[in-house]
Amino acid sequence: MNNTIAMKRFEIVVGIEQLEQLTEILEKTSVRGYTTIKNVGGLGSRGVRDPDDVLMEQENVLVVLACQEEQAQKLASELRPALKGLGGMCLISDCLWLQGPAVSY
Amino acid sequence: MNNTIAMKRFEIVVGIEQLEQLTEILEKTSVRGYTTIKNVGGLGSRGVRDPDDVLMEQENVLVVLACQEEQAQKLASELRPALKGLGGMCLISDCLWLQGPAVSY
Amino acid sequence: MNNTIAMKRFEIVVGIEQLEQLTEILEKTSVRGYTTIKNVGGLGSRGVRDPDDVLMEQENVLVVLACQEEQAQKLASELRPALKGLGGMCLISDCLWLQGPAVSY
Amino acid sequence: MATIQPVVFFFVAGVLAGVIKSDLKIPEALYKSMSLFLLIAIGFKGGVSMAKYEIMEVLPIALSMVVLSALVPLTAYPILRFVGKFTQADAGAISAHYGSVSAVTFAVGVAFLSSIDQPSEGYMVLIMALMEIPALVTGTVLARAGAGGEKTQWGHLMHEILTGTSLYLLVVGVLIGYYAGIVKLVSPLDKMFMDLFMGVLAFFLLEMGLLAASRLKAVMSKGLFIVAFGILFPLTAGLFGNYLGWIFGLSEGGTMLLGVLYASCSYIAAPAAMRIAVPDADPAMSIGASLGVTFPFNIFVGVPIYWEMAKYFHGIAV
Amino acid sequence: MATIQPVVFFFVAGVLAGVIKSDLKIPEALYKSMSLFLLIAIGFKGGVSMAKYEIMEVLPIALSMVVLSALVPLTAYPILRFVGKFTQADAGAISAHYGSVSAVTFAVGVAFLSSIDQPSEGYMVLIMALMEIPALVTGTVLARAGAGGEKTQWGHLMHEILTGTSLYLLVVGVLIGYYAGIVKLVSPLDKMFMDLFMGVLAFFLLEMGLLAASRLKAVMSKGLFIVAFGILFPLTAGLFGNYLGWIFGLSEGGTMLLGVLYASCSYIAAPAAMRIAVPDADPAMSIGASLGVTFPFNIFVGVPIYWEMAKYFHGIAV
Amino acid sequence: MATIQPVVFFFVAGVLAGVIKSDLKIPEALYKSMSLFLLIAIGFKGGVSMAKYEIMEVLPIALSMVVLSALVPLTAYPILRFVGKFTQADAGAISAHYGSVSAVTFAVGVAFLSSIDQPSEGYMVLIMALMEIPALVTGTVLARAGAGGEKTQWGHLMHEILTGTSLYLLVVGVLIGYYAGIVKLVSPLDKMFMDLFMGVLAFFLLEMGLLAASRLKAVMSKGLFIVAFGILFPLTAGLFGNYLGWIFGLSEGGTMLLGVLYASCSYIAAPAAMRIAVPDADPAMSIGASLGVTFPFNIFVGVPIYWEMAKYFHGIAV
Ligand SMILES: Nc1ncnc2c1ncn2[C@@H]1O[C@H](COP(=O)(O)O)[C@@H](O)[C@H]1O
Ligand SMILES: Nc1ncnc2c1ncn2[C@@H]1O[C@H](COP(=O)(O)O)[C@@H](O)[C@H]1O
Ligand SMILES: Nc1ncnc2c1ncn2[C@@H]1O[C@H](COP(=O)(O)O)[C@@H](O)[C@H]1O
Ligand code: NA
Ligand code: NA
Ligand code: NA
Repeated sequence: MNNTIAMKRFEIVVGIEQLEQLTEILEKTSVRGYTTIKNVGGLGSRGVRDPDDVLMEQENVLVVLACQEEQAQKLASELRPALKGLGGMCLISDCLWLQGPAVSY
Repeated sequence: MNNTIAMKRFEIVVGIEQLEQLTEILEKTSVRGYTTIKNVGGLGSRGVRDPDDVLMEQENVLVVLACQEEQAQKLASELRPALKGLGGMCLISDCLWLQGPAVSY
Repeated sequence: MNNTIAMKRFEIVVGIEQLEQLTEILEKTSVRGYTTIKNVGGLGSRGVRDPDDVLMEQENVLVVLACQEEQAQKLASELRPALKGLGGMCLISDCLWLQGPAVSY
Repeated sequence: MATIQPVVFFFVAGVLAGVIKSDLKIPEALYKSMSLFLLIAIGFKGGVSMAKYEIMEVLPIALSMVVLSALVPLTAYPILRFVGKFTQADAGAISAHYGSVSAVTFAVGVAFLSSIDQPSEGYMVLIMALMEIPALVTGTVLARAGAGGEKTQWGHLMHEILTGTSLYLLVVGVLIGYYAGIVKLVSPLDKMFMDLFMGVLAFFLLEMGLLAASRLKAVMSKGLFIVAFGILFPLTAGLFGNYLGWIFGLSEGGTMLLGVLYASCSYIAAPAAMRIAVPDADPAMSIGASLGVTFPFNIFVGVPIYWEMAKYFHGIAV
Repeated sequence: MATIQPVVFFFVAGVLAGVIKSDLKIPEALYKSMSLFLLIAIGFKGGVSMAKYEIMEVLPIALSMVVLSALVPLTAYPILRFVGKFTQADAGAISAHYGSVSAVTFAVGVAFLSSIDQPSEGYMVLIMALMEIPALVTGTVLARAGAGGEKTQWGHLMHEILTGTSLYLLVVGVLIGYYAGIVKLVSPLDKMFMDLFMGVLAFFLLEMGLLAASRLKAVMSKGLFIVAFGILFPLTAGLFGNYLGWIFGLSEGGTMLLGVLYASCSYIAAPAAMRIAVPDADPAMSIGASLGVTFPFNIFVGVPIYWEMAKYFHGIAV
Repeated sequence: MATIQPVVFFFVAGVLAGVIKSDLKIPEALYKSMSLFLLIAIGFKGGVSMAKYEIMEVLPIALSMVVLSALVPLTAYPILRFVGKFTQADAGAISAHYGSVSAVTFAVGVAFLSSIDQPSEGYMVLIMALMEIPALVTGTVLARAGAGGEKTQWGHLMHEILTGTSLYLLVVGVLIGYYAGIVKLVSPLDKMFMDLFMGVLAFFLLEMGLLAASRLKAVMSKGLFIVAFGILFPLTAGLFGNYLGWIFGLSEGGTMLLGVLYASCSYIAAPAAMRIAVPDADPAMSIGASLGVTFPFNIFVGVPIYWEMAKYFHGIAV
């Protein structure tokens, strides 16, 4: 497609209590843009996590992030060792970034 | 990329009233991980659905799920007939799972 | 995979104040389905946006949209010039639509 | 003539905020919390004053008035279907809304009576709670009789009606209020459920004004008929309710409240039930008529008129 | 015998709504707001009545009762571990829950006393606030002693306990209430924190009924033992609390409240703390026992029994 | 000397909770609901007491005080621009904040007066509602005059100011309170809007403390100047307000309240308006100064000082 840049898309799910740790890694890798969705639930190795349960606070957060190949490599190698403490999941896929005036990648 | 597994990514949107039915299908297919986002709105064949409308309760839920090829085939064939009752949409795409200690796929 | 249609997946993040402008563009392109997630935060060219900050209202919205190739071209060319006013990001990727009775694409 | 209650101007303020596109917004959690509060409080107040009656004595009268309320949707349906040219589904669903009741309209009626120091029967609130049942059942039958299509999910519908938040909380409020009245422990609970009633109602009406404003477009699209129906129908139903109340020997206040119940129109419980029972009806239309026309008409103009009707009937009796 | 408080029937209404699958839902924001309110209000009330004592005089007694409360988890642990066959982690975590306290149970006890016009010591609320510390620390030690695995995050745990919302707001309430009592400016604040207390408690109990109903399944899975433990253990702990209260020379009301504190069981602060301190314990089990068995037992049956116990001990004294 | 209101210690509790990193959190819906409540309640109270005046008599005085308040941002701007070395945009935006008002600071002032039994003019609240207009308009002009860049969206800005929640609800409260006062139906509404005022304020101050704590970092980054400005400027503005109040012949209470209005500083309406009018200004700076420095200074130290000023001026008059 015209006016697009090939990029990598990261989709990360961690517990809300790990979000700070995650954003520190993102900052360290000099990522320039990401999107966070809170109040997320799910099933994983730690069992069901339901953000609507008022007695047991278990909330996930989903982070979507697009960046260029080179930075993606860097990020993946930073994230992999950290996954032990973070839990959750990290998916990587290909995408195109539709070019506009803002450059936050 | 290193240390990644090729996987399929499902992205399913259904009405919140169909979530239970959907998670039953996921359980039946022995899926070991998924992520749910509630309070989602949208436009589809049933028209606009706005979770912020306090008088008409119409909330969607978005489910993201990563699994391996084989299970993806099984899941797709379970989901297809169920889509009639579920409505909504189901997208399938390729992705890489960044390997960590937890195996919830 | 069987019973699937090849499609394009758009993933757009804009400020909530731009949502109306965005849906107008979607309507103009006769899009028949999309999904919106509100209360989204993130980092971009305008800095950090945190929907939980009660004093500075800065909320993003994430829109996911699946459509066929032809419409995707149209949509991309409508969106590109609008990105200036919209800000945020727009990712495009390939996906498969699992066919069901509803046709909202 | 009685003065207009200050509280209803909060509704005007809400409508106006919507019209001038103010950024005023009531958090959803506050709206839902206030609904719960109002239902319990209305029930509680009714229950406390029911503690002064012999329940068994009033039950037959109360049930008769509930059953007879089925006449309201039965009258609305042919008008909507043949004069208004609505589809069978829409006509049935709107009938169900008008046969059902609005607890907030009822509350404005009660506030009106208390501002002019008129008593009323406590069990009116029980009638209100139960009136939903005949209305929603009748409306569903009208919407679906002979219509083919998917089978009506009667089990699901009856479960929705009987366990729905509004019927459930009203009954909980009545029972606990009744018990508190009997054991004479109304006191610390009344600080919340009675004293704050009007203040919460004020906030709630503000939000209802905002909601009504957001529905005006749907009403306009159907034009004059829906406006005329939304005003003339409750007037007729209110007259009928007043007539019945007088026949059954209610007090003047109770007579007027029965008028209010027959005239008022649901926009919370009925939409939820109709979505299940008559999924092919357009909810925008019934909510628009109910909240955009009939509700404001009733709280500003209707309530004082129903009071005049009650006085008129009781004048005859003398 | 004292009549049952109307307010506790809201708990029944909540449980019932859960059982019949009503669509009744309390918005999360309301639930959280009410927790904050109740904590501040309980503290404030205690603080205001503490303003009448010489603090320094009562402090040693109060602290003794706090420290002695560590005996509660120490007793619970062997029963859970060896009779109930729980894992070390689960037995320790459940012990921490039972050693800790429930502010709502305490509130029901206070409401009971005020309905029969019995005074009590204001500083009981300070004891309640502090009792969490020995319970959670002891429970954690029991759960982890010699267990290997990851190191206990003592720093993190102590921070969680000491800055946790419940302890913090109780203390804030006490301090501001105490100050307001001293400078004689209780007045406009009492309209909220005292007058509305029972009404908010009603709403809160409704939600707790819903929560309890949603936990019943977890309780059933463990069967008879957890039900028996959830009833017999608080009875024993309540007896011990009453005994201590009497020994320490508290009033009859205060004696009973100490019984309630020892008997009651946490389902808010303790789960949060145990998640950090004993992550391998199953929270469903401890919350199920606490909220599904002990809490309802205490507010319906326990509170009147603890009152009889208090009267019995004070009878001996005479 | 007057004692410190217990209610302001809730602010301290909030700041402290933030500093020690307690997990205390006020649900967003509660924060927003309380803002709505406080605005309506402040307006309502003012409206009720305005019902005792001839409106037309006081209107000219009130409007003069509103217009003269434009002097506040006009004084603040050069100090910020040339002493503080802020950019034109930031200096203009901060001026707008300091020219505008804080309803909560006003409320603390009112609470102070009522605790020492001092009356004040009801229409002060109307002045407060309207003072936003000159402040925000002047601030915007200062920020953008000759600055080039995108055109100022004056239409959008005026719509934001005039239909913004704070101005709108204050006016709604005044009008309904005025009406209720005239028709003598203040009664059931006052149970909510007057009796609960202080209790809601307590909760709100707790949240404001949390918010202020989260802003301290932004303030520190600008260092001493912003702290000095945040204390000295309101003192000067408060003196000027008191002087004007005395000139215009207000009561001692009213004089002090005008001082409070001139001295107080917005952190809700102004940030929203400045985001539209001066998008290149940094909101963290103005909110930090306003909420982190001036607000606490005003409620703890400023209010009693403005009261001394009022007494001083009225002493001269004698
Ligand atoms: N590279 C990126 N990856 C993911 N989300 C982004 C990216 N860049 C921008 N965003 C999102 O788009 C929003 C608006 O971006 P901006 O208009 O550049 O401030 C941000 O707050 C993020 O939520
Ligand atoms: N296969 C998966 N697909 C989608 N989401 C997953 C998957 N596995 C884990 N997650 C998400 O990651 C969260 C944390 O996972 P875990 O740390 O393994 O419990 C879960 O609650 C899910 O929301
Ligand atoms: N083409 C599409 N792209 C993205 N989301 C869709 C699409 N079609 C449907 N949806 C989502 O699925 C929900 C239910 O669709 P439906 O059952 O067709 O009304 C909609 O409200 C949307 O949130
Ligand atoms: Na009716
Ligand atoms: Na205990
Ligand atoms: Na000012």
